[in-house]
Order: sequence, then C-alpha cells, then structure tokens
Amino acid sequence: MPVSRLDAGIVQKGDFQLTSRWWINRGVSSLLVLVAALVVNFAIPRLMPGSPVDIFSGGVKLTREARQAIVERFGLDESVWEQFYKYVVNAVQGDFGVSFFYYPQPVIEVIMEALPWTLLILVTAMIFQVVIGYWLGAMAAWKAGSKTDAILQAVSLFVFSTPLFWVAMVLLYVFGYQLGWFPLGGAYTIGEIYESAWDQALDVIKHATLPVISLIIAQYATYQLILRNSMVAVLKEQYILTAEAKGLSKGRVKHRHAARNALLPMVTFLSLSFAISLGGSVFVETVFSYPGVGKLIFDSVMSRDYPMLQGCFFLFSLVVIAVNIFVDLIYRFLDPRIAY
Amino acid sequence: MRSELRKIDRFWRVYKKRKSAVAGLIILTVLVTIIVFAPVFSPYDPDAKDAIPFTPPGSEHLLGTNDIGVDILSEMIYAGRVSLIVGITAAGIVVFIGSLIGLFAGFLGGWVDEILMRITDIVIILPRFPLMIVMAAYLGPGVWTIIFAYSIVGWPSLTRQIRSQILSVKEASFIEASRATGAGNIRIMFTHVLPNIQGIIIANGVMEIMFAILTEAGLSFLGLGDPTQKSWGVMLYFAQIQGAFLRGAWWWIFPPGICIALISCSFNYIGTALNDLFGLKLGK
Amino acid sequence: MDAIYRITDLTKSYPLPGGGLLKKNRKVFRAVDKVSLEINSGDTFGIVGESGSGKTTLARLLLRLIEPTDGNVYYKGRDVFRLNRSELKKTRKEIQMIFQDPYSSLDPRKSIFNIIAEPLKVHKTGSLSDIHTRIVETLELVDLPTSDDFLSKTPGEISGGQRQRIGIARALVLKPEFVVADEPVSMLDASIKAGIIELMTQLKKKINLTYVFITHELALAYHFCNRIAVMYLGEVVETGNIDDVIQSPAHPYTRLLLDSIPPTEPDPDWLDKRFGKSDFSRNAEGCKFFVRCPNPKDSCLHFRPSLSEIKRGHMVACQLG
Amino acid sequence: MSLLSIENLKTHYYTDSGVVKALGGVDLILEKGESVGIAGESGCGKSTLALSLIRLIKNGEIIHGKIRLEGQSLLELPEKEFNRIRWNRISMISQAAMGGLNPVFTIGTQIVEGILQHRKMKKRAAMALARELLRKVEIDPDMVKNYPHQLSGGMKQRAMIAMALALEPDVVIADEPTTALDVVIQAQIIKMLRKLQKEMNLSVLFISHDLSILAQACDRIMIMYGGKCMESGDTATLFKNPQHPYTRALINAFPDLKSRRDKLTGLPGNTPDMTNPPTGCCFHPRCALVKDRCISEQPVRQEINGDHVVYCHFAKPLSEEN
Repeated sequence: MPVSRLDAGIVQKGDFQLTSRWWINRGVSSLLVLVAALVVNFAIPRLMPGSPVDIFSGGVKLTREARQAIVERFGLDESVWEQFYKYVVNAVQGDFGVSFFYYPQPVIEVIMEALPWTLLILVTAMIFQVVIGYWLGAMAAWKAGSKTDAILQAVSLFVFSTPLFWVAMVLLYVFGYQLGWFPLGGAYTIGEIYESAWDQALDVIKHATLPVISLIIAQYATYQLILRNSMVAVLKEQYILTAEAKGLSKGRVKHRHAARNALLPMVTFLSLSFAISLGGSVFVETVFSYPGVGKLIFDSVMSRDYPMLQGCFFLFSLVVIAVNIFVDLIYRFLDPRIAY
Repeated sequence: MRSELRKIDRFWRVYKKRKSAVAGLIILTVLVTIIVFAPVFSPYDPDAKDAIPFTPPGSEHLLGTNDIGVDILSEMIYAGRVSLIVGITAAGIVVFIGSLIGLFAGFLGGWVDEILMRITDIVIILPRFPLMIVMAAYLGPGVWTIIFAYSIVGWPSLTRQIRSQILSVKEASFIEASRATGAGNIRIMFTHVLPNIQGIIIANGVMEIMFAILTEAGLSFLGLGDPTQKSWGVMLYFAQIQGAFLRGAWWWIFPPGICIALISCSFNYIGTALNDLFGLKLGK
Repeated sequence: MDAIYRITDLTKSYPLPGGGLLKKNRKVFRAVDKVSLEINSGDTFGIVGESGSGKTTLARLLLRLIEPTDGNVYYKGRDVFRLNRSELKKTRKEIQMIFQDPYSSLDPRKSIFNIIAEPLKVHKTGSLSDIHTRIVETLELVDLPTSDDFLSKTPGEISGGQRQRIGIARALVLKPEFVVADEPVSMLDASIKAGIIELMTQLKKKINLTYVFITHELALAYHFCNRIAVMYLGEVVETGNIDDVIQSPAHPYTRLLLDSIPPTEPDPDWLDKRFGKSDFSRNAEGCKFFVRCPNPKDSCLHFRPSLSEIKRGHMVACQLG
Repeated sequence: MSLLSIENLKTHYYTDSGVVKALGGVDLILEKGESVGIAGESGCGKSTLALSLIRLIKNGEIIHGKIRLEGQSLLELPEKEFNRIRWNRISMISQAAMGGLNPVFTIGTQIVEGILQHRKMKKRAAMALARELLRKVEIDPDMVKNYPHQLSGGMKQRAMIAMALALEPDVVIADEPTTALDVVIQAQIIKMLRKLQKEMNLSVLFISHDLSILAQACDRIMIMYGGKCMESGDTATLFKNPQHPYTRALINAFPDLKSRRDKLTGLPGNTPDMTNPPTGCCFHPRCALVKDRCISEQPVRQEINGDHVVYCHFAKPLSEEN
C-alpha cells in the first residue's frame, strides 16, 4: 500500500520535474500514432486480395507498359521492407504519390487546398459544441434529478442518435431547396467578384452555416452528457459546500469552483471528439458538396483514387496528433495536480 | 435461487423509474416487431417496381414511391432488417474483441496491460470513419466489408470501459479477502470479477449496437453498402444521387432517417440507463 | 508459549516516481523497514501506528497477500514466503483476515450464504448440506440471524455492523487458529464498535484464537490486546506487554501518542501538554523520530537505534530507553 | 439575550425512499465566546443542524423553527441578505483533509475570495491578511502560493481554519474537523482551536462523533440521537452525572487509558431509520431501561438543574434524588 509521497515526508520544494519529461512522453506517443498511421496506410492496399497492380490501378484495364510503369512507380517487385522504407521516405517529404483523378497534381497539393475549408467548419462547430454542451450540461447538473435534467438528457440522447448525414440532408432540403435561405452547396459563389473582403467573408459564412449547424447538432450532446455527469459528481464535493458557505454567489460557485473541476473530463474528450468530427466532415461535405478534405475522401472513393484516399487519411492522423498535444497542454494548465 | 429473482425484481423496480429507459424499450419492441414481421406490415413487395415513380404519399402509397416506382414504406420495412442485422452483428463482434482485450489487459496487468493499452490508445485516436472508408474502398462495397471495417476500428472505447471497471473491482477488498481464503486467480476472476463487470459489458454492448447502426448507415450513404441488400443508409444513398432533392421528394429523404434515429435512440436510452444502474453497483 | 509467528528483518519497499528517464537513481519508500517480532499462540497482539506507519502493509505480509522485498515470516517454524502453491493454500486455512471497510470487503453481487460459503468451497470441505450447517453454526457464533431469508440477502440490504459480523463469520468458517484483523472497527459508530470488540473477545475465549489487531487507536488496543507493538514510519519503535507499554512507555513517540489521546473525562490540563510540531521531513540515516523528538541527542542524528530489551519482554528502539 | 438561539428546529429531506425527518425539533443556545459540542453517531442529524444554520440544505428544507443571531431572525431573511451573513458572521470548518479545499485553486486565492466577498479591500491587502492568518494557525505564510495537494492533512485543516476565521465571524461551526487526521495532529489542531477561540472570543459549534474530543474542547455538550436532543448540559456535570441511558452508553463505549475497563458496553441494533422514526422516545428500541411509556409517549424537556436538561421519562431531577 504505497503511501503518497507527501505522507512519507519526502516532498521537497521544486519537486516537480522539468517539462522536458512531458515533451519526451508526448513525443513518443505521437510518434507511435504516426508510425501506426504510416503502417496502416502502407499495409491496407498490400493486404487486399488480388494482385497489387490491379489494386493500384484501380481495376482499370491497362496495357503491359502501363502495368510495368506502375510496378516500377510503387516498386511492387522489391521486398516489402524496401517498399516500406521508400514509402516512409516519400511520406516524410510529403510525397504521397500522384492523384489518379487530379492527374498530374500531387496528392499533397490537392489536400492542402482543401484542408483550410475543413478546419474552418470543424473548428467553428467545435467551439459551438463546447459552449452549448457546457451551458446545457451545467444547467442539467445544477438541477440534477429534476424534470429539466431528465428532459435535457432525453432530448440530447435522441439528437445524438440521429445520423449526421441525414441531419445535413434535412437541413439542405428545408433551408436550401424549400426556403432558399442558404446556398445549395459549395464554400463560396464561384465566379463572384466581391466589392470588399467583408462581402467575401459574408459569402463564405453563408455557405458554411448549414454544414456547421449539422456538425453542432450531431455532436453537442456528448459534451453535455460528459459535463453533466462530472459536474454532478463535483457538486457533491466538500469544497463546493465550503464555497457556498463563504456566501459566494450561485454563479461564482457554479462557473468558477464547480466548472474548473468539472471541465477536466470534457477537455480530455476534446481530442477524441476532434477525431470523430474529422469523420463527420466526410458526410457534411458530401451532402453540401463543400470543397474540404472530407469531400475529397468521398470523391476518391467514387473514383478509386487510392493515393489521394491514403494521403487524406494520413493527413487527418497528423491533424489529430497536433490536436492531441494541444489538448494535453490545456489539461496540464487547468489541473495543477499533474506534476510535469 | 431466490436471490436471483430478488435481484431481477429489484433491478426492474429501479429501471422502471427512468421514463426514457422505458420509452426506449417500447420504441425498440415496436420497431423490431414491424421489421421481423415485415411481410405482415409491408403493403407491397419491396422489389416490385410497378408504381409511378416519385408519387407523393397518398392512400395508395402511404409514404409515396421512389425514382424507380418502388413503394417506400415496404422498402423501408425490409431495409430495416439489413440495418438491424448488420448493426447487431458488427456490435457483437466489437463487444467480443473489446471485452477480450479489456479482460486480458485488466486481469493480467503488467506488460500485457501496457502493450494492449498502447495499441488501444493508437486505434482510438486514429480518425475512425476515414480509416473505415479507406478499408471499405479497397475491400469493395458490401455488408461484410462494413462489418469487417467497423470491427477493426470500433472496439477501443469498449476496451477502456471494461478495463477501468475491472481495475476498480480488483481494488475492492473483497478480492483480497477471497485471495486470503486461498482462492486462486482463475476462481477470483470467474466468481468475483466477471459477475461485477457483466453489467457494464451488457450496457456497453447495447450502446455499441447504436454506434454500429449509425456507422452502417453512414458507410452505406457513401455508397459502400450493398445495393442489392438495401439498408436504410443505402436508401438514403440512392435518394441523394437520384435527385430526391431536385424532385422535392421529402417522403424519400425523411422516413429512413427517422427510422435510423428512432432505433438508435432506443438503444441509446436503454444503454445509458443500464450504464448508470450497473455503474452504481460498485459504490456504497 | 511457543511463537506461532516469528518475523525477522521483514522489509517491503516501493519505488517512488521520478528519478531520471531510465529510472536508475530511483528513491525508494520503505513502507515496512527491517521489522522483527514474535507472536505467541493465544496472544491478542496489537500493532498500533498512525497512517503511513506501515501497519497495514505488515498485516498483508503476514498473510503473504503481498511479496516482501527482504526478510522472512516463520509460521509454525516454516517461512511463509518459501511455501509452494499447495502448501500455501493449506496454510491459508489456518490463517484468516478481517477487513476494515464493511462496504468494500463483501462482494455486492453475492448473497450472504455464498460469501461465507466461499472459503468452504475453495477448500472443498464437505457436501452442500455440511456447508449449510457449518454456515449456520458460524452465524450463531457472531450473533446473526440464520433464517434462509437472511442468508439470501445481499450486502446492500444489511447494516454496517451486520456486514462486519459477516466479515468475521467468513474469517472463522474454516476454524482458523490465527486471525489478522486490519482496523476491524475504525469505520463503525462508537456503540456498534464496542459491540464488535465484545464479540471478538468472546470468540477468543470460545475458540481460542490468536489475534493480530491492527489499529490506530491506542486506547482500543489497551482494552483489547495483551501484547503490543508501536510502529513509526515502517519501524517497530517499542514492543512489550500492554500494561508495561501503556503504563510506563519508554519510547518518546509512544509517550507522544499516549499524551495526544483525549481523555474520556474532561481534563483541563490535557490541553496544556506539548504535542510537538507537525514536521514530516525525514531524517535519512539516524533515528527517524529525530525531527519530532522532544529531547533529541546529537548521536540520534546519525545512529539508528535497533530494538533492545529494557525489561523482560519490553523492548524499545531508542538510546534513552 | 444570547448570541445564537435555535428553537424547535425541524429539517426534512425528500429522497426516493421517502421523507427523512433528519431534525425533529432541536433547541440550542450559544453564548458569546462559548464552545458548545454536538455529539452523536452517524444519522443523528448533527451535520443537518450545521447545514440548516447556514441554510445550505440540498433536496430538503427547514420546515419549522426559529434561528436568531443576536435577536435577528435568520430564516425569514431573503437569500441575498442571508448571503451577507454567510462567512461574515457564521463561518464553517469542514473536513478539509477530506476535500474541503478546491484542488485547482491555491490556498491564498481561496482565503482571499472569502474576504473580498464581504469586505471592500484591495486584492494585495487581502492576500497580506491571508498570510497573517496562516501565521496565526502556525503554517508557513508562503503556503498561500501552494495548492491543497501539496499540503499534508494537518496543514490543510489549519488552512481551512485560517479561511474560516478570516472575517472574525460571530459563530464558527466546526463539523468533524479532525475526523480524518492522526491522533497527534488531531491534538495539535484541537489545542490550537481552543487557543484561537479564547484569543478571538469566538463562539464555536463543535460537531463530532468522538465524545472524548468534545470533553476537552467544549464548555457545554448536547447529545443528539434520531434527530432530537437527548441530553445537554455543561461538560463536567454531563460526565459526572449522565442522566440519559444513551449518554451513559456513549460514554462507556469509548475505551479509556486510565483504567482498563472490563467491559465496553455496546448497544444492540443499529441507528434508526429516519424515514419512519420509532414512536415515543426514538431511543426506545435500543434502550436497556425501556418501559411502555417510552414506546407510547415522547419524553418532554426536564431540567435536572440549571441548564442540565434531559429528554427521558425516567431521569430524576437532582432535588428528588437524595
């Protein structure tokens, strides 16, 4: 039964390690995810039934020379390790091969054009999700056990169960086709000459509204449930009673004392939820034909543009790793109990 | 044994208190009955294409017809079977893999736990849908593709839940008590740890069915489903590409989505209720 | 009186977090630090100490629920840590344990019958009916109802005091000779606590048990035990017959403990006593109590005292003893 | 006119398993500079009394009774006004070692927060006051910058006391302040609390299940059982001449270091179920001297002498005894 260091009287001032320990740890785990993404990307096509050449050519009828070109291009005749080594070297330089569909543009260029749009709607949606989730979750927790609590939970569980792409379809149908309030798709009006930057921004916002709303509807519920449960647990803590006994206002007790502790589980969920919403972008961008990486993935599936498909997946993994490190930093900042 | 009956009775009395849980059970039973007895409820043969395409809902066709003149209501009822079966199978596999890894990691601890948890951490972080899409693209569309892709990616969250529950059970002193009386690890696992976590496995299993159904619908919507075995997702896929929007065919867009939402929501209500109930068991 | 348990230089240390990436120069926390004791058959041996003194770890070592870092524990002449699986299992029939927390020491999903029956099933003693009679017998021993309705209840349906009695019943159902009780009453209310202590005293007379009684309440040990060991930061600082240690404490820590216990009758000058300063920093080489000792000597800083006999059976680990 | 007077206070909780009658009519007087102990086992309502005083009862309410602080009736005050009394005039020390301090804020921030809520003061001045308070409770003032997890149990409890004394309140409620601490630290904290009480002429309501602590720390003690007062009086007479069978049982339940008692008397049965408390005297199911009258009739307040009061049909006032 190891006693905490404190009881054993071992804690000296400045006992906490430098943050280098944290960087090493973070670095190692991110590297692991990176390697995993690389291996997965490398392995999938090669594990599939059928000869690699057919797979890499997307099953298109090819002349002998074309087949030979592909074999050389992907070094399919070399040993697996050599292929992997070449693959990794290329990947590190951002070379994921050439896109079949957007030939001869390299995959990385196409993705880089599309990425900003995806991040625009995802990040905006995430901000709203967190705010709405916090607001509803705190309300439900404060009235724990009451009718409002039960109704809020029932509603958000139902909304969470609706498939994201269907929500997008309904919004598009109602607000796009029927009411015409919002454009039917795309990220901006093609060929439009804007008088000022503000008009352009307004146009982009109009195009992004429905996609963002669909993402919000699909995912705010998880934040609300996580915060509600952790807030309910926190409100039972002794230090909340102390805060109330100090005569602090309800708002201060709720939004300062309780929230700071209740937010921690929500923060840890941020990185996981970002990975999920990356998946969500595929649906939203497909329904609204929004030119992000999600739509790129859908199109590459249709056109069997494998290099593009794998490039998108690998890039998403990078984005997730970055978000992960960022979220970890926020967590360390919020919770002083963590040493490094 | 009397105590078993007593337990079920006590459980039902607490379960009954949650309106959402009861509602979930009702919705589920209604939908499943309709789906299972499809021939009885479905007005037409789901493959018959003899109606006029895009007829709006009316007395003939309660939910109208689609682009090739198939009655939407009948198609939807039969499509329910595919969605449900795929959902339950995929969830079953994921629960099996997830609990297995969770049990091994939780019980054996040490380096086994360390390695399994590292793998889980990696798989859980990788963006799920894009990874499934990549796999499905290579494997080619089809029901088994979706089940396979989901089983590869869907298990980590379940593993973490089960592992953390096992660890909290192992810390309880009744485990140490039974070790002190001479019981071996195997005996402790089966008589003490498993019964205390089976609740969580069931609760998570129910939730997994919801995730599986939603995933199947999503992948089918992207065209990775099996067009010959229509599920609700496949119906919406055809609605999307056959211009249901242009033709204003709302009766083709809304109903399948509502079905997916209703059945997923019923599993969600039941699963959340079970999770809260079984989660409390270990507390005082 | 033969020594049923002999403990020699028993140590259990835990690695502390930190200490470089390759975990080379890791600091070590010794929960139990070179403890040597003898427990005679028929004793009610008290082990007293504050939290972090290592008393619970020592209890778990006695029953080999955890493996030691060093030293050995002889039960009836054989080292418990050298026993193979089957020998250990056989020994476990004779040595049992009562746990502290009435809520987490009973499996919430099992009925009372199954909880108490488990040890019998583990050691395969007799048919189902034998088990039933043995359980009824044991429940009578601990003054609990024996109706079938009670036997089918789960821990959630009975009070804290009753749960603790079931914990005791479970420990006694195999007719052990030696029982380690780890703070059996510290989570109970005063009136119920006294009832359990009375029960344990009667049991000792009825089925002549040897107890090891772990507690942080010295007054309780004084009432219940016949021999005692006082532990401080993993070390035994004083041991002997209960009357010697309580009436004429030799170690300054024992005196400090005795002074700190509020008398049960109002006593105005209790508050004037000096209770030392609460400083937890640890003196690495010399006497661990040096920092809180009311009159430390310079030699105490470097010289770590070991247990030495000052009177027949009364030993103390202090130079001034 | 006494500092704090509580008359016939009744508080009920509304739970799934019915209405819990946690307080069934409690009276209490607290004079300036006096320390009153509330003793009782779990479920006797002592913590509910504390929460009722600062009106922080959750899923329950005070349904009857009067609480007066220096003559001012507290229960009728609107929430905003009563909030000004909280911490300013009535403050509370809870089991800090068990989580009474917020883990994500430093000790200094939490003390200053209580001060600035009620006093117009610059933050720097409030922090200086906080450091001074820590010195008063014998902790290194630099601890204002530390987080609760960096302090030992004893130090956390001292910081909690410093926080409660920040505004020099009229009444300090100490709810089981030393329960989770080791005996030596517990003695130090009690000694310090008594010293501060005398120095600052504080009135303290000391709540504990441990009768021996109250014997040393309090001028008067009230014994509670089943949400009601069984007996109350000044500490010396209560221990010399306990009238109520429950008080006697409670005193005998604590082992003593002076004489090795042959028998520790426990009580049969267990704490009453407060959703339907026993009829008549709520202690009758466990009382050795129970008679029919105890089961049918609730005992009425009986004065033994002066403020030594007992609620038992068979207690004998001092005059009749010899």
